[in-house]
Amino acid sequence: MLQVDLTNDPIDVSLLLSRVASGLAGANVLFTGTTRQETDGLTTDWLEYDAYEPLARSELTRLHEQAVVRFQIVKCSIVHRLGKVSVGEVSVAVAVSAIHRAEAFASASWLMERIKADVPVWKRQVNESGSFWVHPENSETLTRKTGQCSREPFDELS
Amino acid sequence: MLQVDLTNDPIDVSLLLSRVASGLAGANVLFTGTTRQETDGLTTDWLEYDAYEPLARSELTRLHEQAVVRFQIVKCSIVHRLGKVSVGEVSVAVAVSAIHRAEAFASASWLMERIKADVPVWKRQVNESGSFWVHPENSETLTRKTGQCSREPFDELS
Amino acid sequence: MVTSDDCLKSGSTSGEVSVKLFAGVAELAGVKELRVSVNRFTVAEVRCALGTHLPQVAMLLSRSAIAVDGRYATEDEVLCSDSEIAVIPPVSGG
Amino acid sequence: MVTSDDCLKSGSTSGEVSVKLFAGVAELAGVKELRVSVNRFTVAEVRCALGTHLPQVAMLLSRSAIAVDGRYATEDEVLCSDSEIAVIPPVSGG
Repeated sequence: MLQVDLTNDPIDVSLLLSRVASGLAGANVLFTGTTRQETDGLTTDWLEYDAYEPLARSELTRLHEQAVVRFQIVKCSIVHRLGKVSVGEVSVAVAVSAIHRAEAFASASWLMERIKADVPVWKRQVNESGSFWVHPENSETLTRKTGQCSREPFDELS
Repeated sequence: MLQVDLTNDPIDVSLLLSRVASGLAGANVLFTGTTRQETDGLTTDWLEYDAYEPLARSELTRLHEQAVVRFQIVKCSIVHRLGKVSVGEVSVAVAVSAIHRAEAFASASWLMERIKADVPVWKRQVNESGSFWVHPENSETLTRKTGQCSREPFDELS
Repeated sequence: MVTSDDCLKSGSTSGEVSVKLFAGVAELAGVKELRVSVNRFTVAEVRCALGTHLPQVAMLLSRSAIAVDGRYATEDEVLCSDSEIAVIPPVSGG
Repeated sequence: MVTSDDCLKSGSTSGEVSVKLFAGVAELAGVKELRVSVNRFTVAEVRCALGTHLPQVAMLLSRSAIAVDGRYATEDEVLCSDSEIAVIPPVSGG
């Protein structure tokens, strides 16, 4: 069974919880992100998610592996939805199981932080007056990887 | 619908999630405590939970109200199971919804900490070699409320 | 009907109260509820009476809280003769 | 078949590469994929070529990462002519 996934279908959180269930675990945390009616004073009718799928999958897999090692959790499953996600529907779900609750909370929180920084998924906010893609100004991870065009004179002549 | 509950039946976490669902919320956290196969090197066949129900319900209600005010969460629901809880089954479930994820994680974590300190529920660990009630040595909250018998001479004579 | 006046009066006289026991305390005592005689109707007095009648629970009792009428009580709290009194050993829910 | 030798050679010669665009970058460009001419087969050169061909994306491009063959790439990374190149504007999943 896939431990990380991207899907166009509604996310089944019960399935996610069953994926991380284990007799070794005493603590289980499920986080879900859901579409809000309102963001920064703007009404949202729905969100639309797009992804660069191969990189998004490999980043989710990397984060999954890191979380297991870093927090010594028992199991972990992550699903991000793509396409149209209406108000109240789940866009992302992270489930973790751990021996004790401290690691369960810490790992789920860390995973959400990294997902929002590292995984190439974008949302478009749509309401009756229009739509726009969301590209946060303070995108922590990408800052390290971005660059300016800095052609040297030699290049211009070549 | 009850936002806090004690029950002898298996806990329906989907119901719990639906209780806290809200178009105002962008972040939802579900915590479940499950019976582990092993605790401190001892095998557990099942746990058995008992409660002083009226006080347990009023403490859960108080914690629910405090969490809403303290963390400005949207909704919150807490259920503790009583009776026999087999390995892998859920003994306690806390669901919260919040505008952003920081409050969702912080409130769920705080609630579990307080539940484990304040709510009069006890577990008995059962395995093939016997059973025992668990009464933690470092019970934070109760320490403040306990006392020694300190009869004065006058009392002894009365 | 018990009024607060009755409670204040009962605070100065001896009598019996019912006490609920749970978990390890009930197991050690062998009962889930019992009546104990008290010299005064206070929480501290109930604690002393329980320790005397059930020496096997004394140690766990010293780590337990006492609840009265569904609230955690202080040691000097005054009881009514029909107060619901419960011994709350260290909790282990979750 | 492209070997690493071919890649090193292509690093010193001009040519064309395909670039995938997403979200706000694709919206501003009006296309989800395009071919651009580069003077050198490096990530930095692709960034410059895109900024020249699509001035409307220059600002968002400067806040974007570049991925090559499904990995985040550094500016000096050398490309093959058939590398899968993608512009990754600030992400907003979750």
